[in-house]
Amino acid sequence: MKLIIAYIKPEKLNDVKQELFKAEIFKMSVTNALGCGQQKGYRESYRGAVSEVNLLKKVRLEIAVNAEFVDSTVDAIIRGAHTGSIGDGKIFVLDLGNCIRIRTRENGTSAIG
Amino acid sequence: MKLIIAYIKPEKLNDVKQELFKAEIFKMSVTNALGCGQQKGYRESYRGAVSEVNLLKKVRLEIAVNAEFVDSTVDAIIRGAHTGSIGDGKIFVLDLGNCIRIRTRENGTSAIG
Amino acid sequence: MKLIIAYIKPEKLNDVKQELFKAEIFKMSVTNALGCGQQKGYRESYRGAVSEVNLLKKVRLEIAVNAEFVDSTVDAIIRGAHTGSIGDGKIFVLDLGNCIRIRTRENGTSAIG
Amino acid sequence: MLKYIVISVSLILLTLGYSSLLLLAGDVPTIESNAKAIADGGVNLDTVWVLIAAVLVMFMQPGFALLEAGFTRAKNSCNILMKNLMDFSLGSIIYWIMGFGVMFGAGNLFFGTSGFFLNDTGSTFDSLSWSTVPLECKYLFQLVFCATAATIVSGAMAERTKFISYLIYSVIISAIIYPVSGHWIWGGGWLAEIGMWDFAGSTVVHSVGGWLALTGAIILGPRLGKYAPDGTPKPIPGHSMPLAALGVFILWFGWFGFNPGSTMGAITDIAHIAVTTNIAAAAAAISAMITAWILFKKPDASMSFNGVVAGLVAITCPCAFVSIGSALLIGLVAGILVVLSVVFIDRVLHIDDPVGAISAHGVCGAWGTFSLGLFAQDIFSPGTTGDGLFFGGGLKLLGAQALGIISVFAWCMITGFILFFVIKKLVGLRVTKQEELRGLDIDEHGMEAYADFQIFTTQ
Amino acid sequence: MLKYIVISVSLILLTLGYSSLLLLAGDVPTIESNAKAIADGGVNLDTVWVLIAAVLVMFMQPGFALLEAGFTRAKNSCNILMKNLMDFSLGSIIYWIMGFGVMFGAGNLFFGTSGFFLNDTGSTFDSLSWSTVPLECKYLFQLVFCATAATIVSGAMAERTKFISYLIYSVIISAIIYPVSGHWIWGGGWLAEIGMWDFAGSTVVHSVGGWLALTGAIILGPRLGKYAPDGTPKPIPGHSMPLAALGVFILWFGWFGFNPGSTMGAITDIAHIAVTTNIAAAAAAISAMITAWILFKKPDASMSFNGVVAGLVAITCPCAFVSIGSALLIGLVAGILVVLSVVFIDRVLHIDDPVGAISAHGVCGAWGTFSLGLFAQDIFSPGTTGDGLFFGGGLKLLGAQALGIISVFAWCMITGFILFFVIKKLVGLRVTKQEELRGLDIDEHGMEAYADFQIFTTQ
Amino acid sequence: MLKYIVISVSLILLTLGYSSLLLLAGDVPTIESNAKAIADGGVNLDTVWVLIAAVLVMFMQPGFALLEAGFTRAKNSCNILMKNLMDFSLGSIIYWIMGFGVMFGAGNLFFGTSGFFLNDTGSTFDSLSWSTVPLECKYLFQLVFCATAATIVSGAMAERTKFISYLIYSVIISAIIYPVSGHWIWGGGWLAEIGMWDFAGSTVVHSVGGWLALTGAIILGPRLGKYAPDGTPKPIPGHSMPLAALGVFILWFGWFGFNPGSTMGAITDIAHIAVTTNIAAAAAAISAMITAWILFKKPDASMSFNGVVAGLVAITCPCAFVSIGSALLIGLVAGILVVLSVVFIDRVLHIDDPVGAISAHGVCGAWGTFSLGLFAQDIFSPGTTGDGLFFGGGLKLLGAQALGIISVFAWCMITGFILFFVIKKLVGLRVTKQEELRGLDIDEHGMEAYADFQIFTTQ
Ligand SMILES: Nc1ncnc2c1ncn2[C@@H]1O[C@H](COP(=O)(O)OP(=O)(O)O)[C@@H](O)[C@H]1O
Ligand SMILES: Nc1ncnc2c1ncn2[C@@H]1O[C@H](COP(=O)(O)OP(=O)(O)O)[C@@H](O)[C@H]1O
Ligand SMILES: Nc1ncnc2c1ncn2[C@@H]1O[C@H](COP(=O)(O)OP(=O)(O)O)[C@@H](O)[C@H]1O
Repeated sequence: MKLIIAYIKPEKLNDVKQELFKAEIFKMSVTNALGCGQQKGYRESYRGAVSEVNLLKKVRLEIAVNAEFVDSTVDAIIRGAHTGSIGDGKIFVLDLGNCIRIRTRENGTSAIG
Repeated sequence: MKLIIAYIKPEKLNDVKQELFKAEIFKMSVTNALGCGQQKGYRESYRGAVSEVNLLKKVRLEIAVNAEFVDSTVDAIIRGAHTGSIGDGKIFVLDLGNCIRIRTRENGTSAIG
Repeated sequence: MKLIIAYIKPEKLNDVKQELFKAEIFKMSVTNALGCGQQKGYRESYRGAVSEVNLLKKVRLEIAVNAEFVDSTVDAIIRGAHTGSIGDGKIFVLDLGNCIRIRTRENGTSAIG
Repeated sequence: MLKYIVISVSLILLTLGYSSLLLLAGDVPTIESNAKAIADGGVNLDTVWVLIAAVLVMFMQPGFALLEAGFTRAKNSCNILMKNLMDFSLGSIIYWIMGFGVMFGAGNLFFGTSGFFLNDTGSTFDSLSWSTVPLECKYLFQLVFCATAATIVSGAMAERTKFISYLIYSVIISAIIYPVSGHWIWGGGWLAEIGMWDFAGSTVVHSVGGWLALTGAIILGPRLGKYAPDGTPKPIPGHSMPLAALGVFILWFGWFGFNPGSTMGAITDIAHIAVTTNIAAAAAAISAMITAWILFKKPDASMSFNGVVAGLVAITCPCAFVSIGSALLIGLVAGILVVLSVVFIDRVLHIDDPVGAISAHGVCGAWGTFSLGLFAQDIFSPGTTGDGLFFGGGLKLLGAQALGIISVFAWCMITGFILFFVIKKLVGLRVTKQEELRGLDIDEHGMEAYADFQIFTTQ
Repeated sequence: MLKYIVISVSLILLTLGYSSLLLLAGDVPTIESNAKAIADGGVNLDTVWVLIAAVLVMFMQPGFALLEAGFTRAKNSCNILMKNLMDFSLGSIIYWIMGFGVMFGAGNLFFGTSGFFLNDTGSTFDSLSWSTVPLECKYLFQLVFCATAATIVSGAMAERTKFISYLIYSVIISAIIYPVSGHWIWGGGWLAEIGMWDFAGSTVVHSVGGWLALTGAIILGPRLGKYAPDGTPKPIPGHSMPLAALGVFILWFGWFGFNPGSTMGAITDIAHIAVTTNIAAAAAAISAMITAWILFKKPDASMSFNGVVAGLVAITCPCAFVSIGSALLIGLVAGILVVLSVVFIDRVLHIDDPVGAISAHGVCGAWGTFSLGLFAQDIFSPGTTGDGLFFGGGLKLLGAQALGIISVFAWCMITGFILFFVIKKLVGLRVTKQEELRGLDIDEHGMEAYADFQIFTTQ
Repeated sequence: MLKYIVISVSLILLTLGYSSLLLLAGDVPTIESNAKAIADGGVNLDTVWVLIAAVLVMFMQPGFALLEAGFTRAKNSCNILMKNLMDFSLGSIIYWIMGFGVMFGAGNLFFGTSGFFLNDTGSTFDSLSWSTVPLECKYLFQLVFCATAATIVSGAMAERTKFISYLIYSVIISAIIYPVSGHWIWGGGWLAEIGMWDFAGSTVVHSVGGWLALTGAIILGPRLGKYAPDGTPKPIPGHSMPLAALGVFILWFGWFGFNPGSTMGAITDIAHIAVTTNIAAAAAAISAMITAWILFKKPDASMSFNGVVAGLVAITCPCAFVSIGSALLIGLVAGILVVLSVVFIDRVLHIDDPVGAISAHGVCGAWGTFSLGLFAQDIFSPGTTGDGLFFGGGLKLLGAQALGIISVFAWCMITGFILFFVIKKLVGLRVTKQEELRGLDIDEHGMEAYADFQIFTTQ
């Protein structure tokens, strides 16, 4: 089992969700995040005092999948989030030791889906 | 050391916290998340335009524990979060390579608690 | 590759960012979190009803780095976040299986930076 | 707009108060024409004043809406706003059709039986003939009072009441419950006969709202999670103190229409009334803050906001009949009372009133009405209330006031329980547990109040 | 402050209405001096009333600002607030320089050609001579009407219009577009000649704003993500229903200046006008809610808010000429109409109007103007409109109203398209895609509206 | 309510202005009775006007509260709201007990020594005898001015001042500091003697607030994180521009009571005053926006909001004495000045004023007072200020104005420093570092302003 973490542009969330659904990935968790990467930030000024904003709004996806789904999940995310411009985001893949469904106490690969 | 990630229903946060405290787990981190799973969403309409909301409000817990505490932690979460209905949530367990306490620079298993 | 997760005091975010920049770590992701640890919470009362608030505001950093950067990253975080008082926070280090840059589909160690 | 008046200007001038202008232009003024013009000018001025006062009171609607929205959770904001909007909208129509007639129309000592649809057959509205303003102006001014009473209830029943049930309640209070007890005191009914006084409606308006809120909150039961299994009250903090504060300031502002406007004429007394009103609110804000500070160790903002309302409610009855110093004392007591009452209702009675409506309007309305019996001084409005107990007037006035308080309390408790019980049986009063958890906005209105924000719903 | 009047008090008293006071003090009053004092007192009262009414209407500016801000996304809030602030600020100056002269100054049947900078050479402002108040009072009252028309457009063009382009638009509407059609109806122009009536501006003010909003929204195109590739409208929820609700209540409050104040004098008719205004708003709120309930299965709050505005807009033209019952009907229809119109414009025409301005102001303004031809009754303002179709007056009035509606529609569509087209060519009308995604606040103003909050920008 | 008047109606009518009504009903009117009735009607009208104006000014309290709350961080919102509520509440009582007497009571050239508790022994309030309204009306109108001065300070000292210390400050300013300098100019004191004019209080009210804010901000020191170690100012963005914008619009609205109401009588001059007030605000909003646009490359919303306030503050002194064109210029300058002043105070002086109170009220108050010496024209209020420098009146008026500005500045700086120094020594002025980081809401009031939202506290 793997845990996939992806940072994408907020406005791409819907597209990514569609692609994931098409790839039959229906489970995921989403949080808001601020990201710092190659993408340049912008200057904000308030009452004449200036600050460089380099933490840009991103959406963070967390998706636990069985190992055989990793590639299709990653592909789906890329299909949905890719624009080719800086700031498109990153995907991280981690090993997932166990997964437990609270409702049924099932665990392991059958609990993921 | 293990890192436990749990998604639960927001209104269960207090119960889960109580159960964790009873199980002598006092340290945790909480974030808001939106989750998509077996639980059906709902329809929202605004000025006549309809959307399916399938990202439901969830609370995400992150708890780092020494290996011997994993089971009791998982049990405590289940005790607090279980209602038996769809949407109760998931628990993920990952291997944790290291843990460092910023205040003292201690690391490893002694830094976790 | 490693995934570093750090919980720090919110007001220390800027200092930590500076230190990371100095250590030439330019990429990171930030989320808001609530944390429960050794730091004592406070009592809030609203219209006479009292509650103990023990979830305190924290900032969560997620930084993916190549293995050789782990130490310098951890050091930088500690330099920025350390005050010596309770509540300074924790750093967790996980193994990172893979990393993919959405824009270019590069993966592995070259995608991290 | 313009042409209308270009044509009709002479007509209007002739009939509505500027006869003098025309006269100057052509006819020769006489003593009689002058006297007529003066009287007409007086009516115009009265109309302007009462209309402006009515508009200020109307503006109390968003005051209540914001206060209630601010004191409740973000997930129920659309719902509470809609309730406040709809009780005023429904009330405007129902009170025109029926409520105004029941309250002020000729009838018996218990209710009016004529004057529906503002239909005036000459002596129908004798109970209001002391004011010179047009009937429609009287209706508007009284309507906004009715709407105030109606809207108070939504706060105490917030976060768990079904929307449709609230609409039904709203119609009944504007059509019957409020007008009937209003008739007793202001429409020439039996309490007026007995010598009870309520200048601008501590009892007529606020206690009625407060006591109905009490019955509603009792029948509904507390919000999920409000009381621990052992009965300890848990805080369910309101989601926006700035909105609540703005609501309170708007109420304070609107009350300068509520109390001084109740003269229903432009007389210089309005200055005294405005000053007593203001100082009572100020005093109550301070005393509520101090009481909260002593009880909870911190100056709770929400309690100070309630304090303002409590002071305003209390001074509403006596504002025209008491000195500035007395007003200050009445306010001070109201501020203490409202905090103690909120705590008592919450901790001892375990009745869940999210915004403190029962305490601020019910309890402090009663206190204000009672206080007149203590602090009234004949000099302020010679030949009306007479002196109160503290100024040598004995117990007569106090007795009448007490009787009024009790009768209205009984009327509201009985009709309130019947009303909410019937609604409960017919359509249900409370949303389901799932709806309450997710928030009424999504389930009752299909939308969210703060779509771009992340809202906590851990309680 | 004080000394000024200590010195000049007698002067003022002599010239401005308290001659009687002085007379009492020394001179012997005469019939003539009394008649003069009465007339002066009347002017003072008129001035007080019209000034207060103007101030209430001015307060509609934050009403619109909040409604529009609440109905749009948090990332564009500074921008919409600035647009609302600036159209009023620019309008105040431009309307003084030029707009007021074009609208009310002596000229021809199509526009005024004199009276710039309030320069009055005696008969310049004959079109407003029916009101006794000082010229500056007339200017202020008319200015706030102009600003209302101007500000309507910002809502329909929200979340994608360049700030600088909006400022240019703002100047042109206050200087030319609004004053010209206003002249036709209120400034002694050709529509007034023909017998069209618009008491407080359903057409003069609201339709003008609404139709310009229509042209703007068409030329701009919809917001990114508003329509799926197949044309299905997607919801883009507004970010704050409490702010929107407060905005609506403020508008309702301000409308008590808008309509009753359009008498431009303190006459008792203001009571009737206030009541018709209020009941139409109430009825429309209810009927909009019910219509939405039927169509979408839930009582959408935002539609009820639009309902209030729709009812107010509709009654603005006929408020002085129809009965309370007719006002209720006019409101009911407006509430239904606004919901249907919003849905039609969104689903069928695919024109993106984030706040419903076209429906509420354009469509319901037209309906209100038309309704006068149906519901007018001579008795309310004898010698003005005459009776409408439903009261036996035939089609004459209805025809004039229809002509007025169509002419103003045509005028606004033509000038609107030209104006926005020219702006588009000269400076561009729409922000870039990247700016729209990130929000206009950051890119146009360099700041955020809610710095301490986390805002979703997933759409 | 009703019965009171049913009984006393004839009494009231007789004494308060409708003698004519009674006369018509029975007695035969005479020239004298008419003259009396006219005078009484005039007093009634004056009372209505001044009361409404006072109520509008009272509503400026939430205007300031929202502006200050919006310009500061969410974690300190309860605190700033409570400060605004409490300074008005405490002020209402203290000004009744003492402040009004010190300011307007008979005394010497420096302060009043009588008239405490509104105790009037006949000639106590001769300094206000030029207005016909009842004493309580005068008190209320002056009270809301005092509260305005008091509340200005909370903004500049926001986010770091101890609550209890603020309450103490509040009492002292309402009891002594404001009334004393007020006495100099409005209470028959030495500056009035010298020929200084301040129609509605640019100096009396606003500069006093601004300069006290200056002393407070200096003694307190900047907020944590406001200045980098090298002195570079860092932005600490306000948490809600919509609340701030609403606050500004409310202030603009309320200012129509502030300036026109300062006639303290219903005269037609109020129209001119309202127009100069409005155009100055509009011009300043625009010039502040442009100045910010040039300096920061973007039209900063918060600066435009400050611009409105700056324009209003500046025109407050000269509003009755200058032409519309002059008012526009005065506003234009104020808008530029406020932006430059904010930047100067922040970047050069390193004084941390979160809301720009020192610049908007102190600096622009001084500018407005000074501008009268330049732009005054005798024709607007014959026999008062005379002509200013630009209209051939020479330096006399300008000199008096300058002296007034400087004296009041000195008075406020001295008393302000003493006051805040004493408070600092006695109870402390500033919260601890930990409290400041966590927010004053939690530590001072034990609650949060936005319980359902996630608030950033990274600065
Ligand atoms: N090494 C990293 N650790 C944590 N988050 C990262 C890392 N690299 C990128 N991110 C996240 O991904 C987002 C996009 O990164 P960026 O470098 O701008 O994308 P791209 O590589 O497509 O140009 C960042 O804003 C950040 O949230
Ligand atoms: N595979 C997964 N990856 C990431 N998050 C998941 C996954 N499965 C479930 N979740 C999270 O857990 C929540 C509950 O899942 P759900 O399937 O509704 O629960 P249950 O299994 O109890 O019916 C989801 O809303 C989502 O946030
Ligand atoms: N075992 C853990 N699991 C998850 N989060 C933790 C754990 N321990 C600490 N944290 C996070 O780190 C924060 C700081 O912890 P705390 O014990 O107060 O710090 P310190 O060790 O410096 O006193 C907590 O608020 C929490 O968010």
